[in-house]
Amino acid sequence: MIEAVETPSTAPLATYRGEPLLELPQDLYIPPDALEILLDMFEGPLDLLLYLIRKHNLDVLDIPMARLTAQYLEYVEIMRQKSLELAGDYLVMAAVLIEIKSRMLLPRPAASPHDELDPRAELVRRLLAYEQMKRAAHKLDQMPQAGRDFQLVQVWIDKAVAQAFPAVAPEDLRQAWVWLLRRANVNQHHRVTRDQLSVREHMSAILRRLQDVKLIEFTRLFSPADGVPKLVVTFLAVLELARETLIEITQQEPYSPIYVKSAHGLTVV
Amino acid sequence: MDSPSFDLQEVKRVLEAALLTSAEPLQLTDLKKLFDEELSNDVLRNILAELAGDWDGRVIELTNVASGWRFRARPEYTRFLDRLNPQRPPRYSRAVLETLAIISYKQPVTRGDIEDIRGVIVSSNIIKALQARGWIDVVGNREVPGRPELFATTRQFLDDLGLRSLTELPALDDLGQLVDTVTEAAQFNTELTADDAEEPVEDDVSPAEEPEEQRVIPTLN
Amino acid sequence: MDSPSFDLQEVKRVLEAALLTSAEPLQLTDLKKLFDEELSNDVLRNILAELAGDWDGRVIELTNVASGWRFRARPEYTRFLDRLNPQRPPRYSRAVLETLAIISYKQPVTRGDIEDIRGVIVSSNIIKALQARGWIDVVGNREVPGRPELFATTRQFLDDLGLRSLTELPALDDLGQLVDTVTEAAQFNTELTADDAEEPVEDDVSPAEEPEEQRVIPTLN
Repeated sequence: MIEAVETPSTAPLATYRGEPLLELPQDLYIPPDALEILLDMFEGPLDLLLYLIRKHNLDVLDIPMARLTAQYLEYVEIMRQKSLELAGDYLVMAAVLIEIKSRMLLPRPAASPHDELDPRAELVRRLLAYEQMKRAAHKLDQMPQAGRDFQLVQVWIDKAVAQAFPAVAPEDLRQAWVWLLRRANVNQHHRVTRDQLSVREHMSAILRRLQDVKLIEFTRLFSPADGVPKLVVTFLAVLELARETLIEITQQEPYSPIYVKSAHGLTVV
Repeated sequence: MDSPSFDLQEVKRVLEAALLTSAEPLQLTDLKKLFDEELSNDVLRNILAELAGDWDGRVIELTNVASGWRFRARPEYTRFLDRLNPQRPPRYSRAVLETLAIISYKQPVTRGDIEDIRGVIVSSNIIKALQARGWIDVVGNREVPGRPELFATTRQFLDDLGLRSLTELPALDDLGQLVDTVTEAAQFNTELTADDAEEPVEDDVSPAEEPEEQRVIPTLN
Repeated sequence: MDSPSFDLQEVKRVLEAALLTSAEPLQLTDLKKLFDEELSNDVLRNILAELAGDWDGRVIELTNVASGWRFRARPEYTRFLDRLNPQRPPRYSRAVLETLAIISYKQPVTRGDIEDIRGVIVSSNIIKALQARGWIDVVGNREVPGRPELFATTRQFLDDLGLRSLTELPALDDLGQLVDTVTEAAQFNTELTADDAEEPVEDDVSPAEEPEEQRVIPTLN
């Protein structure tokens, strides 16, 4: 292979043209139309060589290099005429073949006739390695494949029953606040402190009650059993709601019952 | 075509194979394509009915839905199969989380309040998504021009987050380093909530499962 | 879990429902998740074997592939089902198949390795087609100049071929045998030229039947 590269790529062609075509055996001749179809089937020079070897019942272990090379070059020449793109790989192989052929012509040293490595050995190794994979490819193709040779079972199942909602943990909300705070446009008056939770929770609760009943007696918002802290928070909630004009607190006269209305109810009525 | 030259059992098997492997429901017109022979709708329907009968009482059943026939797993197996693919729950976008955080910590708030804090328009999809989830609702209107709706979190929000009360939301005081919001008022209020935390939940929507708690019995509604 | 408190028939039905509805093969570990009870691998395997037996001779069959267990329609129905889905995976060209074979049997290999064996440049379209199919992927780089990518077959490749492991690939013809098969191969090539799709010659090398391991099986990544 390495020696082949050293051979000028123009050399095989020149050599080829120097050789008479008449040397080719008759059965190699293929009509040009058929050849075109045939060429598409070759996956490269190794494939073509294998074809030639098998077609002519040549012995892989004792390839007649002159004959094979001549036949190969004939195909390459036709390919060259048909498609220049193909030529690259094929020309390299042509060089290899010619190189092997010429080495075979050299007289062997009588000293070690058997130790001498056959110049064809590497080519044979490559041909067989390729043929092995070529056959493996064919076997793979014969295997049943999902989608092509058999279909997979896919039965419907209703999964809409429990649609997955995004999960939110309390910590996510705190994180969301951190994002908010980090943003430049956070205003000072939006400070949040622990207490406000409690007050604001009660504010919401009071508003909720007022949605259903438009009027609540002030004292009924409180339950003494709740303890002082809760009473204070509820009271703060009422005050805050009043301050935000979300509720209206009314008393007809001193010491009469105090009533709490939602501002909403007030305007509607 | 005159007499049924085809093997009905084989037709049934082919139909079964087609229905078991098809991702979509199959119409009668689809099913006819399976065969060289021309099968009438009646013949097909009879065979399908027979096939449905074969599967009666098994784990999947042959059903005829609007877009055609298909096998489906019986609903009682869904709970098992859900365990197989615990779909990783999707996550809310930052916009949704921020909106939810503002409503949680600042309630009741209007959309305008949220927009003031976030500095951007709050898409109505966000509000709708949170309402659809049952986590927020409208608790009133602020008496200003336009009477904007006031949003607050719901009982279900607390339940879903495993909280008994909003006071159990993560405290925000330790964010003082980020923005100096610490005032004396905050300090005062911290004391307030210290006791408050032990308090049972004030709930007007009473969950019946805590009988021993001396909770506030809703006196109204 | 001392004695099997669970109903084995119900376990089988749940397994059946799961396998019929799953788009992907299911491993034993997946199948265990279906149940509250802890089922041993042996128990599961026994039930799966029983289930496979129940389906024996019917239109679909339970198979065990690299990624687990799954149902598939028996190949003889494909010719009918193809009429419903005209676009099925193509038969690959020899160039693609040879590339795939080299990757399958010699993995991990670089593109250069493939080119050495095939004797031609491997077009990147071939690699891309096999990657797009999910049959090969890059498993690393060879630490030589240029750090070429090393390709290997995927689990999906095995799944799609109905194999549990690479050891189940058809055995390679050994080189000595190739030398002796001159006549046979000549015949093979002649048939090729005659555009014979059947190519029966190849089949006399019985796949996977040969007990002597005269090939190098790459361990599955």
